[in-house]
Amino acid sequence: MNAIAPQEYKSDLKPIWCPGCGDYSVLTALAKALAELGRPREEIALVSGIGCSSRLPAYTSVYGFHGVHGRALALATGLKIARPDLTVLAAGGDGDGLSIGGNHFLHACRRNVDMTYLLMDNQVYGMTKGQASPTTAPDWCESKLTPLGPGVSPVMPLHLALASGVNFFARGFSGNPNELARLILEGIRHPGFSVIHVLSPCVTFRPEQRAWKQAVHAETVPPETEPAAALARFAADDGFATGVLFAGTRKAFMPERATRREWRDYEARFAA
Amino acid sequence: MNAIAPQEYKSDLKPIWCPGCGDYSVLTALAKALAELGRPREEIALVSGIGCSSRLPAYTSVYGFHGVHGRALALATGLKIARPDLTVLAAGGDGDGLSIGGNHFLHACRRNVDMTYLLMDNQVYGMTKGQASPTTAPDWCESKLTPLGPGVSPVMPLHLALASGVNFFARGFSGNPNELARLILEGIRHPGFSVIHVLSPCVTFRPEQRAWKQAVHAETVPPETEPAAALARFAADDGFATGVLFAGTRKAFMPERATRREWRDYEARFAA
Amino acid sequence: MDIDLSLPQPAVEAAPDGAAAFALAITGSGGAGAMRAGEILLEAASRAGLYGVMTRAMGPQIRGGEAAALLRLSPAPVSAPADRFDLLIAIDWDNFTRFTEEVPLGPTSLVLADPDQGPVPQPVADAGARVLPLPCKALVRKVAGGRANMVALGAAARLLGLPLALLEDVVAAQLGRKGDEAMAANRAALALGAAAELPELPHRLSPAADRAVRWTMSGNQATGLGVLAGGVRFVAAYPITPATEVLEWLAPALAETGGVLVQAEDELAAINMAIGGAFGGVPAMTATSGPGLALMTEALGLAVASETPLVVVDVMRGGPSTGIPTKSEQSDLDIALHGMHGDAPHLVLAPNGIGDCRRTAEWAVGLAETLQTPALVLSDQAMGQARAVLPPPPPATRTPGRRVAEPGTPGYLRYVVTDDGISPMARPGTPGGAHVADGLEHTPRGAPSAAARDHAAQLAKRARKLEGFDVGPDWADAEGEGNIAILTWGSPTAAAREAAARARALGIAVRVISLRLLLPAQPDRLAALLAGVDRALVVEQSHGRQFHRYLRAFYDLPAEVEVFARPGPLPIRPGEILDRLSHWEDAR
Amino acid sequence: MDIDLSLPQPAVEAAPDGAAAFALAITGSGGAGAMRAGEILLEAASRAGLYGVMTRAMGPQIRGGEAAALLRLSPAPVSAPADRFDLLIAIDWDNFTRFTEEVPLGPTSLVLADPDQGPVPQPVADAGARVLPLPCKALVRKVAGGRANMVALGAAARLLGLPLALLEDVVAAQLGRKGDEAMAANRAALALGAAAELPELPHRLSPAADRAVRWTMSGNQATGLGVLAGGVRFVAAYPITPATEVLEWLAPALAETGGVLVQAEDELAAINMAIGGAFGGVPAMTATSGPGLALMTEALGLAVASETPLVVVDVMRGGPSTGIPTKSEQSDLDIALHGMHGDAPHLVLAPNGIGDCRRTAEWAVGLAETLQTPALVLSDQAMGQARAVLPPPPPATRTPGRRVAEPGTPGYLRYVVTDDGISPMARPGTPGGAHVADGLEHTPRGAPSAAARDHAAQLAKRARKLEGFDVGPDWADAEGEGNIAILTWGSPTAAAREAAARARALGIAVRVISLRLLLPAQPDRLAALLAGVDRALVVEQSHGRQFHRYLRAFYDLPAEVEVFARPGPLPIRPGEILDRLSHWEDAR
Ligand SMILES: Cc1ncc(C[n+]2csc(CCOP(=O)(O)OP(=O)(O)O)c2C)c(N)n1
Ligand SMILES: Cc1ncc(C[n+]2csc(CCOP(=O)(O)OP(=O)(O)O)c2C)c(N)n1
Ligand code: SF4
Ligand code: SF4
Ligand SMILES: [Mg+2]
Ligand SMILES: [Mg+2]
Repeated sequence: MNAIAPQEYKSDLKPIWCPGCGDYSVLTALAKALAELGRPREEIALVSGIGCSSRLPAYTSVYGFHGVHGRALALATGLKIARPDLTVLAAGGDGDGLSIGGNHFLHACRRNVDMTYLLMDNQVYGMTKGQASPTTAPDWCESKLTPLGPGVSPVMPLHLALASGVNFFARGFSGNPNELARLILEGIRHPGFSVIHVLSPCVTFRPEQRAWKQAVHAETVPPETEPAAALARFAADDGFATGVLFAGTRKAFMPERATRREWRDYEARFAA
Repeated sequence: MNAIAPQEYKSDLKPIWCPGCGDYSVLTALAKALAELGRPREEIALVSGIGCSSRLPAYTSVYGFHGVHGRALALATGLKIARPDLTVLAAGGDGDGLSIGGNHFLHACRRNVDMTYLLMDNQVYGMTKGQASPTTAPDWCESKLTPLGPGVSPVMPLHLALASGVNFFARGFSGNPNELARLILEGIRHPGFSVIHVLSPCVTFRPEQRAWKQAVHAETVPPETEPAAALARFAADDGFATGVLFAGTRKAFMPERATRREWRDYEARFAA
Repeated sequence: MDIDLSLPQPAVEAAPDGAAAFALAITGSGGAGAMRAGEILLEAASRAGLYGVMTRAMGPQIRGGEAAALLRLSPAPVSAPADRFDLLIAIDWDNFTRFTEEVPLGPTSLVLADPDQGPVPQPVADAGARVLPLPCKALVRKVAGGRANMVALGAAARLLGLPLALLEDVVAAQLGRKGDEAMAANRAALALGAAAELPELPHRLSPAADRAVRWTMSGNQATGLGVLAGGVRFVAAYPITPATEVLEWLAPALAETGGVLVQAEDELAAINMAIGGAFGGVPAMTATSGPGLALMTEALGLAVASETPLVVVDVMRGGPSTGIPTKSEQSDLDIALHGMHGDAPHLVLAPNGIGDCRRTAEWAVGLAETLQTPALVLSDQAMGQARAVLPPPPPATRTPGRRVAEPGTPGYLRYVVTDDGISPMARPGTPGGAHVADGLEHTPRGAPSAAARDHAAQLAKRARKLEGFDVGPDWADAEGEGNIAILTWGSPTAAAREAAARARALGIAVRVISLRLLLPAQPDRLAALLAGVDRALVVEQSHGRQFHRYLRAFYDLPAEVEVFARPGPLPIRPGEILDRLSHWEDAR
Repeated sequence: MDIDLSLPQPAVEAAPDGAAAFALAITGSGGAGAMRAGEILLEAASRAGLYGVMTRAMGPQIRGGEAAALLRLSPAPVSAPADRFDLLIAIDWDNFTRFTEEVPLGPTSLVLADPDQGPVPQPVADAGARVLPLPCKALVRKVAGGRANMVALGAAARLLGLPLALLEDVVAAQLGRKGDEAMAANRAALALGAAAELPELPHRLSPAADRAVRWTMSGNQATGLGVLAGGVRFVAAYPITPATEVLEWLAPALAETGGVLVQAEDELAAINMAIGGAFGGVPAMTATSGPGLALMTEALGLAVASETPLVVVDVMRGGPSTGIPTKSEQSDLDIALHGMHGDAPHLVLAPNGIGDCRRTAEWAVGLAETLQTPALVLSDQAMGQARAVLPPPPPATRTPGRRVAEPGTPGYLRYVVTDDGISPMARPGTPGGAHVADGLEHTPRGAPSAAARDHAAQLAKRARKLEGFDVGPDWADAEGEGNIAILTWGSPTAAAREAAARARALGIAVRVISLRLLLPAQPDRLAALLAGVDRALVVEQSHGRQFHRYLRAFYDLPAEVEVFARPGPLPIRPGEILDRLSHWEDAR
């Protein structure tokens, strides 16, 4: 194990990201986590949607699927259920995962398939040049589509995930890639569906997010394990505590499949 | 006010519902609530998706839209924002609202448009003849699609709604149409988005739901008004407490619209 | 009662091979058991050595509501709808007028109706059918626990000449679990029906001479069997009428043959899950109907662009929008052919009968896997939910299957531009094969590219792999000779074949060409089949003439073309096609 | 340096009216300011009395990445892409090879490149263009805060004969808020460029004689103006490239004209919200691009079935799937025409130029409201994101608008079957008008019905209201005479017109027929426009020949048809069309 250098999990493509984008560090943390995990590249698959963040797979050297906007979790679910032997990850932005993809997020939390989701949150639609996302504050007025601010209360990924039955939730910050790598690895190792909520600043459309460096703080209390207790404890969460916040004990979803019959047995029944 | 009889809010179409279906009483309760409200029929609109429960509009005498599966809340949102003068309601089943329509439920809660949603929950897809819905218990084995049970932890509408920022949440039971009528009326009168979670048994595919009569119990503690407190208090909710459970104070979403300019003013700018 | 039991001599309708076919309908409100009676009769007919088909006419109610079992039985294989019903047994007339048009009657029809259930509806009376009383409810009142539908069944058996013992056996097999008492009541009720005062029918059905194996299946089950036989082991789907039975058949079958079915949260999830499964190397499919298909087109485009094989079965129902969920129509052709944005070459197939669902679905899996692109299979409610007793349907011809990349292929490029347009696909787990499947336009390696040359090369490659593939003769079924052709697809094919057989008997030479593969279009192959044809009758079940427009867009048609297009839910009947053929002939 | 400043005499390209047109490109990596330089030049040209158009060639990067501003300027209105560029100024060559094909050069082209930015890329050298050094970065190093793009701009102005003072004014207007110091640096840099050692260009642009009013707008803005002028006051949408600017223009405009724009959670919500708004009586629209349109087709079917007016603008980009978001293509025609399940008659319109977006979008609103059905408007990235200086585009011809039910209409039936197929629509709030709009098939009253007769009646009514409506002559633009016709739609129309003008100058009589209304098809009207034509050249920007197939399916075409179909991102250039016309002529 761990004979592989993190660099081996990166590809040679130059990211299209803006200089300074938080996503570079997410890539670094992911490569580090995969190197720690030590599985060969071909046994890992990374699925994404559409957005700056969703470009991630092309910059890794594992199997990847860059799908359509909002459906990364559905595609990853199918892949993992069809191929339980693979380590499956999904990644994407706050728009991809919580706006157009909100339903799949909700149902992935409930379904609890053993895979890990990197929710790369910059509180904005980066790729389409700066509109409000579901995690954007109601009074953010920089988008031409919502010049008076979106005026809608933001989604709290932690609350939404807990209410939907998530089995593992950690929060990381791209500015702290070592901690993030550790969280990703823990998420991969935890059975069932794990969400790694990554605060990953968009320096182009949300330059003020450079201040996140000051806002984040490590959670010191150990992770909650009971959903009800977690809902109660994190009800007033500020959104900047990093670390593993919840680690549940639900059994991962994986339908049994037997091979006791040939399909011809089923054919034969029609002749009865 | 209240010169109109509840019957006036019903149409003369015979419901397609099975004898004994809980939805009959939802119709009764709705008519009663509208009669109490006392607004003329033409100032009310009821929007639904597809499902047994979503047939509701045809059986009322108000303006209605029987849309496509899962999109009732989106359509209702558009209608209310375009026509703030109307009283807008939406209705539909647990499949319509939480499976295919889960994303719009989540975002309707956040957006907080002033309208009322009757979520008619029978923990099954009635119209398509009995498959598991998001509120179905993981070990319910009666559907041919999931003969070993869906195996997925059910959505708790209350938790999901609270986590998504809902502004009013009540739970009613079709077996108690008078209480239900009161809850609907309160929901309509409460500013912002109100969810009335109605336990409405499917006697055909979930005959065991006849036992809900025994399971429901009136909530005696007054409604919570702070989201965080509500999340904490209802973390271990059993799903059968009826009454108003949450009544928040967020301002309803309604974009300002001024009429200070003619569209020709905008045309003129191109000639600059 | 003083009843005239003589009957006018009907013009005997014939199955394609000329054997007599008998059409009967049993109607009654949802609770009356008309459907059950129909199912029992079909099974009994099968055991008696007959072939047959039963379709259902239903209202939207989940329970109760109007319902009719529509059967056609014959000593030879038969599946087209009858021109008119020889026999209608009405247990009651509840809401029957909602679908009278679906149960055509004429002066040669016999109607048995319970006089206690009110007067015969006007359209039935207008048809000039002979109406005789069969007081099902009154008769059965004498039998404790007896049900009116069993009286109807007894009467039907007697008229058809089916032995009562056979009926009893089938009732026991289907309803035996309800206990001995119920069974005794059923037997008594059957006997009452069989003993009722009834005319002799002018023609009886003699069982088939051959005792060949018969299968009993619905089109939806045949579709399930086809995809299973084709190798599908991953299914993700969201329930929808009338496709759900495909899934219901598959769920247990997959679970025992190493596969899995996942109920998704919606169609968007279903198809993306299926794409994920297929990317994982497991042949995958989903099944839906029009509204669900509409939600899947974005991901279908992803499957095209990322070259992921996939089968999507669309069991068509009345449209547009939610339309008529329980009734059949062929109006999803347009969306299946053209429903994706961008240039998105893909496969579209359509079974042309209940049994053919098996072959076509299996072939669809093979073609999709071979050509690494989605295959849409257009079935419909009429064949999907109909149940038939039929000869064992043939399997699909073999296809090469998925071309996979070997482990450690040097310089592996997922989207390498090849002569035949097919690029080896590396299954995750294959060392040296890691790549990113992408819905963005890409280089041969799979890196996103906006360059004109990459776009042109990949578009051409994706088109070429379909256009250049030799699909073989199964792309269409063709029969007959002559200068007139019936061009059709899907469900109306059975009616077209029967019409052609009858036309030939009248001395009109007719070809029937039924397209099984709609995309990629096969202009040269159709031209060959149409050689010598100067008149074509296009037959389809849509209002917008979708099939005709498709033919115009992709093929050169004979000089003279007539179109017989009618929307659902009325099926296209052989006699209607025959009418058009003979009028045409007369006009010459 | 010893530079030969003499230039070969170019074959002057001409705008449709014969006036000289000049094409230039400014390229540089995303941060270099090539786009800004282009915008300033366009504005300066406008002030100098010229017309022109600027398109953008961009990479997928949000910031940085390759970029080129592509301009064409002329004393007469001009909007087609040039056959080749007269002038290319390269601030740097970063990733220029990713889109070299989009900047065609030839032996008559002049290339000004910064020699410090590396060698001239091979394709540029291969084109045989005259390359001269313009050391932008070195020159500007002397100016504190000076930027290289201003040097390029100064040089371009000098070559075009635009006064430096004019450039300074425009720079001040566009960049003035950056402060005096920056402005001084800009001025100095401009002057350096203008003073550089440069050849005299063989042709200069003389400003237009007329001082007619010119508008400056992008196609996306024109679309926004059109829907606003058409009466749209409710918009719900989800951002997507390249449609977002339609929404960005509309958001503030709506907020001040009594309307509202809602950013929805996804396209499914967006279109359903719009349907809700339209049902409420407020003309509504949404705008999207291919992937979003794919997600909207289910709800489009709902709008058809429920007869709810609605406008959906699709600003097309490269497909299939996510495709090439920043580049243009005409490949969403198929899905727009046929993308709904069931028989779903609806409207499809397409602007055929930047200014025409205004008229077509406005007309789309009017037709949708009049005919109570969705209208799809197919714009594309090329016209949507291009910015043009053009004559004020004409408004749309008037339409009757929504037929509304009066309060208290006795026995009001929402879907009453009328002769013209249009049924009065009751706006919520209207007493006596309450009804349920339904996507299920329904009776005239709107009650769900599965009966064949209701289905047939409503299908026929929905088809009739479109087919029977007199759309007037604006459905297509036709010009010219002769037995050859160019049949086209959308963006390539400008190139077709220019090609036809040049062909006429060569003595080839050519008609140009550009379809603005694609559905309902107008076979009689096209037949009239094609009278006397025996050869047609179909021109479209798709790989799959979607427009040609559409024409085959819906129209009778001349005996001889040739198709010039090419996918994006390369635009169709006038010279390419001219080539085909003259080869054809030669072959006679
Ligand atoms: C169906 C569809 N709708 C819209 C888009 C346009 N689109 C691309 S990325 C994106 C949002 C990106 O935001 P996010 O997911 O937060 O990613 P980020 O760029 O911020 O990392 C949108 C709306 C699309 N590609 N497909
Ligand atoms: C897009 C689409 N997918 C699937 C369906 C089929 N369908 C109709 S109703 C329904 C579920 C109904 O369940 P629910 O919303 O709980 O309503 P209920 O019938 O139980 O009241 C489904 C899956 C459809 N009409 N449209
Ligand atoms: S736009 Fe924002 S999110 Fe996208 S690459 Fe640039 S910094 Fe990163
Ligand atoms: S199936 Fe269930 S939900 Fe539907 S009408 Fe019958 S009882 Fe009600
Ligand atoms: Mg984001
Ligand atoms: Mg339900």
